[in-house]
Amino acid sequence: MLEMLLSIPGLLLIVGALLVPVLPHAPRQAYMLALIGVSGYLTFGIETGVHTTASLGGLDLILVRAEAMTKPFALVFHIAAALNVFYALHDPNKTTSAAGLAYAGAAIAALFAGDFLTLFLYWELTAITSVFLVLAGTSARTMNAAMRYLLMQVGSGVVLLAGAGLLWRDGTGLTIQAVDALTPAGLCLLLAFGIKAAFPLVNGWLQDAYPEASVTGTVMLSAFTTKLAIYMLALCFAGFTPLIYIGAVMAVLPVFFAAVENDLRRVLAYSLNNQLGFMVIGIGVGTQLALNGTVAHAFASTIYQGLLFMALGAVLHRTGTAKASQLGALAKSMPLTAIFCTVGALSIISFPLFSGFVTKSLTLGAVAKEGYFFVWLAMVFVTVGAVQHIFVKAVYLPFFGPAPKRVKAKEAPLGMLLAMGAAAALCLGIGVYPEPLYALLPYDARYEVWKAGYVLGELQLLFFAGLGFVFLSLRGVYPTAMDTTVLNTDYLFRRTLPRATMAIAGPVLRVWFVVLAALKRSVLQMLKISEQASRESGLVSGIASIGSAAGIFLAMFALMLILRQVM
Amino acid sequence: MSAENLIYTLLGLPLLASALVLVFRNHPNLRDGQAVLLGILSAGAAFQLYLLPTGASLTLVELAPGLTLTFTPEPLGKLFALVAGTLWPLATLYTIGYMRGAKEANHTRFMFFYAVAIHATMGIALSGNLLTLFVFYEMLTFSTYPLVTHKGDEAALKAGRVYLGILVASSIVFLLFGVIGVWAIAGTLDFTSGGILVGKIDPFYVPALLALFAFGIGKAALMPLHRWLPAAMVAPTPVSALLHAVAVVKAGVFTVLKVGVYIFGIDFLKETGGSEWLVWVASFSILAASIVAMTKTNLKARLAYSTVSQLGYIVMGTALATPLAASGAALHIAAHGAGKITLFFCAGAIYVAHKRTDIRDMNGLGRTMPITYTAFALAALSIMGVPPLAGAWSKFMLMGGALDNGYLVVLGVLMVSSLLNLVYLGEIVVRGFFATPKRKLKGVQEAPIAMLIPLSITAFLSLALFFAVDLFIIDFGG
Amino acid sequence: MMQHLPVLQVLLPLLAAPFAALLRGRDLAWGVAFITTGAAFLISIALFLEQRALGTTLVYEMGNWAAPIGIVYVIDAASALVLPVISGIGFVATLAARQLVAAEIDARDHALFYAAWLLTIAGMLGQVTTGDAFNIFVFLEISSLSAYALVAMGSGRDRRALPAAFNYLILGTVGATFYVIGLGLLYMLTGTLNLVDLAERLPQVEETRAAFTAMAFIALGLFLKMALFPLHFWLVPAYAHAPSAVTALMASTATKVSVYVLIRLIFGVFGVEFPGLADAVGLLVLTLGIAGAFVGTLAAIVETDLKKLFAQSSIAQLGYMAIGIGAMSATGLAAAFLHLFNHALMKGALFLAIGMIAAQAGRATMGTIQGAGKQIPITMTAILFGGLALIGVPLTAGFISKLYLIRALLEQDFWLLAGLTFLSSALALAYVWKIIEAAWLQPRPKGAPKLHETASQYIPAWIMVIATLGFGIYATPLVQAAFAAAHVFIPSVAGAN
Amino acid sequence: MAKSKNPKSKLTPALGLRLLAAVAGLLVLAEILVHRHAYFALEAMPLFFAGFGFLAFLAIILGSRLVAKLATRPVDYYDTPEGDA
Repeated sequence: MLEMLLSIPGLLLIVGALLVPVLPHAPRQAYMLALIGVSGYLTFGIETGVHTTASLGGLDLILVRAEAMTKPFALVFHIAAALNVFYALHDPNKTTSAAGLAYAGAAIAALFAGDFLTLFLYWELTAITSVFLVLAGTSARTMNAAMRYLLMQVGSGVVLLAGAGLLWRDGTGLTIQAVDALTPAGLCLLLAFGIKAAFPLVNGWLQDAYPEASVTGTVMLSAFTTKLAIYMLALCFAGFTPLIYIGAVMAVLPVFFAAVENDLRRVLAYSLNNQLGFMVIGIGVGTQLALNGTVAHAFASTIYQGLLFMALGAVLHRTGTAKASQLGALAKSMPLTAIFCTVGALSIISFPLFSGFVTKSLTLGAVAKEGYFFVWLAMVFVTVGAVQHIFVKAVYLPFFGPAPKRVKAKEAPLGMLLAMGAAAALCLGIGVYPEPLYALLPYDARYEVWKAGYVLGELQLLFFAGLGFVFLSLRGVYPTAMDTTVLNTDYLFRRTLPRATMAIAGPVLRVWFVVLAALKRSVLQMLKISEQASRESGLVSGIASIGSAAGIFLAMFALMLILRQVM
Repeated sequence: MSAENLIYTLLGLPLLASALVLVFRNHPNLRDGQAVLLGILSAGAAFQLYLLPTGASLTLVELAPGLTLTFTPEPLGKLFALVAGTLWPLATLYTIGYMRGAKEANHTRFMFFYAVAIHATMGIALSGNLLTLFVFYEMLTFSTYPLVTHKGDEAALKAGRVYLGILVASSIVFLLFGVIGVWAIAGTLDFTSGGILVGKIDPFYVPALLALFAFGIGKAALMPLHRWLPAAMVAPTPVSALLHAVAVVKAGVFTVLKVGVYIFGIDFLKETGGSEWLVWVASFSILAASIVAMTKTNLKARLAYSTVSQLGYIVMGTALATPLAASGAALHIAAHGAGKITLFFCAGAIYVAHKRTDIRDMNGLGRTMPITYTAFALAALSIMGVPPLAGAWSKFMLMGGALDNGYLVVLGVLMVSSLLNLVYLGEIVVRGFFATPKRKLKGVQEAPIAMLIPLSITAFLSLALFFAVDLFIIDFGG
Repeated sequence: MMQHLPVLQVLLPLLAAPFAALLRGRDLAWGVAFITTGAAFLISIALFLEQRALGTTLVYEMGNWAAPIGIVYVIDAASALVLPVISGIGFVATLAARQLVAAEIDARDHALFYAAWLLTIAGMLGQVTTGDAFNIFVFLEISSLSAYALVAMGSGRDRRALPAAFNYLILGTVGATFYVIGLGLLYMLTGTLNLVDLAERLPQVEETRAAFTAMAFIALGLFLKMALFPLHFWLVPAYAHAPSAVTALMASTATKVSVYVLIRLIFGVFGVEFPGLADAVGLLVLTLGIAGAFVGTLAAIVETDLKKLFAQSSIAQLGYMAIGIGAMSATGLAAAFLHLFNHALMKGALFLAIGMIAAQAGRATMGTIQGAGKQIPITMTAILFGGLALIGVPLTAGFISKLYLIRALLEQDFWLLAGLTFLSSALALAYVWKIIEAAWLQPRPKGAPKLHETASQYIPAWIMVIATLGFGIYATPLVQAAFAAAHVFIPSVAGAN
Repeated sequence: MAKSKNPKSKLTPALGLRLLAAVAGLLVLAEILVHRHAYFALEAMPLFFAGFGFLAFLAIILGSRLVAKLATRPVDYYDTPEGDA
């Protein structure tokens, strides 16, 4: 039992999470950190290959199998899990802690799943554990948002299961490996991963649910689910060209939505979406360099995206709001947070010497190398978008911009600062010295980012984008954010689906009731007829006269003769 | 014990229990205690029988040449006997807690018919031919009627009418005709591996004959013959739990499955395509019942419609006519049994502890009743088919069966159904744990321990069944 | 002694009748009837067992005159099966009659009542045993005439008994006349009235129109006597207004004897191969049978008077026997025999139980029994079981007959007909349910008279109930006997049981 | 998007503005010294990144107005009676 617990990465965290709710606060945090430490230690030692198998229900399952790509993901998941513990030091919520730990465990275990059924198990487990994080939110809409979130997540799992079933029927087996996307099985798997990776049209849940979660919950959410989906896409669909365009769309579209959004955590959710788009593009390109780019980007973005969520979470925690329209000049009261947040923003806009720069450039380079001009252009465009909605809107204005009204805030709690500090250090560290990260990458393909021309281009892009902002704000046309509901693809099942269901169910029910009524009427009618007929004066049971009896006799006699002749 | 003796034991223990209930009617503790004790014995006997090799047979009487009352435990029947036998003592224990907690009257009568109903269920499970099955099927209907109308008020009697009316009418009008028809065609009614109709009936008539069974077995609650099931929810919760989540409805789908496997034969159904129409009817039943369930705010009504939907799975397993789907359907009898009884146990616990029946009034109750709600959540996940809970396996196997036959649409139906389950069951859990209650609830207020123990055990069974699945997969060949 | 049993079977009640008429004390008359019917029942059992043991036809030659000159009494597998039904019902009905008659009939008429009672039974037994076609007519008239009188005796309580009896008399006579006309034609053609002789000589003239006409007349006459739809209209009023004891006796036996005679003449004399038989009679009987089954059942569903309700149900049940006959096969005949037997049991149980209620309350309607389930549970349970048997629920006798009836139809690939037959029988659920609901699910209305039951009141009904259940649970010997009876008329095919 | 009357330079303090402009100017000048390796012809154009960054920013704001017009609804849009999923 214990051996099994230790041999399956992540299981330790999942099972260990069961103890979390019963521990008092301080030991609990230590206990969680210890678990993560042990798990990380055990996991990091796992070499590529199949390690643990099992047989259940007549199926051969591969419980543990590592790929070249597994290690970086496993590492960053552990890092994120540990950072989350620090970040939540102030938060005594047992449910969030336990769910977060199990969620991380499930995501880690899923990385090592060797077959689709095992994956399905953890896939659903991430869905169910993570919904607790959404539910930890306090707004009035939290519950409904959580249900919608869960529906999409479990829905993704169900589609995954269908894909697995189709693979099994085709005789290809359940092992996770490259899949032909243009088969029913492939399409199902693509959709399943696509939902969790927030592909266009199925991205609504992300912007819908993440900002509804609690301060700590959102941070935990941002790390695992989407990266797990990216990992699976990379394993199964590397080089599937349409992904490039899917990725481009999912990178570009959120830029505009983020520009209108007032809730800064939602802005971050959009930005998460376009970061994922970059990774999907990399998978679609599918060269070794592109895949390296995807993995590296996933690694770095998990950290800087987490950092941004942490920083704005800290703002929310201290000020009670994360609305752009209500924030400003926070750098005075929360200087450390402001610094860390700026590091995160510089990372995400891929400012040289920050992590985003050294990772995103790999993908960008791969795309350029393969000659996808418009995709490349889109990626550059999205970088400008990030300047707009992250650097300017989510970091510069709240922390350094004018205060719309007097905002009084204290610096973030120590745990948060520790977590943010560590994350910021990692961002900077990777940006300055990316070699260890590069060494972790699955392939040997390299891309030289430190070329003066390249750095110059990047700097020009960023600074002139900044000038764009200056230009607009001087002209007074830089838009002020306002509270609105921005329609997203969740409209499909918040509005379209119920309407469609009613449109179908209504007529069906009406027809059914008409049929029922008709049946009832005809039965009553029949009973009425038989009642009339069987009265004493009725047709069939009355005391017939002798004459009518004779008539019947004759008729029957004739009938017999006729039958004799005819038949 | 030999298999024959085990059959006698399994059939006899509930009868003995019912007799002792009458004997000890003035000693409540003795009366209830003996039922639990005999229930535990029956669980043991059922398990022992389950492990014995198949082949024993016990004939009571020969009605007419070739027409007997016979008990022949085969794997499927043994599984059902095991499900009923295991859940009986738990349900009895729960009943004691409920009846005392909710202060229901006529406890003795209730316990008496409860045990008789179990006897009938055992008879159905172990029956060796259709006639025996039919006899116990009817017996089950009549013995549960007093339980459904236990409250004796206007509403209960009205529901009782619907209950008895649909179940009796469907069985007399369709099922009995099917039974006689099969006998007239095949000359026997014995459950035989591979079916008894092969080569004896014009394939043209197979769909119609199957329809006689599918709609004749009203207990399977295939839409539109499902109305009795929600109606029966007026009964006290232990009745809903054991009988309408497990024994009665499972007897229905068990019969459908058994008829499909041992009367028609899987291969024969597949060859003739006689069950194709049933695939669509079952699909409709699965989805429509789920949608109706979403509109119900009474907890038991919602669970009832959920049962209707889940029964569709088992009928679907029969209709798909592949060994894998049939195995999945058989497994679902056990998996859904454990899950649904837990849900009903929880519904009863909520009622006893807080007198609430409307889901909208259950905000925040989960924090007050953590054990109950955790059990509920586990069971709900099992019903949804989420691993590592029992429901996942049966759903996998049904999906596999659908794929075997190329019914991609069925795959879709099963998927959508999972999501619908999530919506209407998930809401209850989420409300329980996370919504703010209208009135402040103070501290932990769980139901009596006699109710908590059974519901914890059944919830645990849902989990354990996932890992012990290999023991419960019945191989239907092919 | 043993070899005289066939004739004793008939003679005993026949001779006891005038004896009973002469006795003045009402208990004495009943005693004679009781002992006589008891003896007749024992004789019929003995005959049945002997016939089954020997497997051959027992022939009793009156005065040792051999057929065709003399009159013979014939006990074959068919008559051996029907005799115990009549004598058995007669016996149990007599047992019940003591109370019923005391309640419903003026004490001065009791002796005459029992005389007519015994004559009816004797007449019916005679029709079954005799081997002579004209003799059948004689016994038919004996039983019918006494039956008219018995029905009319209901007038003391219910004036409508008189027109019912009159109607019954006229129509019954018309039926008998048809029968005797057919017989005359046959005698003209063949010069004999002995059944065996007739069967031997008919093939020579079977192509003639006269032979067919003879058959048509005989069949029509017997259709009326067996109350086949649409010639059933005499039955409901006659049964409904007759004294309860009479209803119980007649409903279980009178029409059954006619079914038996029909089978004996059509299949035993003309034979299945008779030209036009399958078309003219078979098809007609099938159609009318199924029509009757529906009409009777539907009428029963809407009926509120229990006697009428079950009289209507009888029309449906006779429809099933007709369907068995119409199937023109050994299984069909066996099903008809089975149902003849079983229906007698269940209707006996029902009418005896209802009679007890009617005797107390004056009438037995849905209103009378409303909420009665708690007051007279044993009697109502008897009605419940009788009803279940009518529906054909397994473990009751009705199931067995339904089983073979459907099988007979499916053997001939009459799927639709089988479905309709089954549907109509399942519809019986509606009227049985109506009774269950009234008796058990509704409260006793305020001010309704209190009903009571004693062992002597419900024992006769329960004897029949137990028989119904017994022959439902262990029917193998009965099924074998029924097939033996059927094979008298349609020889066994290899492989059929 | 209501235009506020007096935000003009409020969003960007004067010092920061000057700094930004200075760095931007330096970056333009650096273009003369540094050779930029390009994969695409357009990319090779002088000051491509500078121009693209500036214009893209304007385009995003422009595009966001379109989004604001088409896809925004009142805050309580989903809470109106038609109900949630």
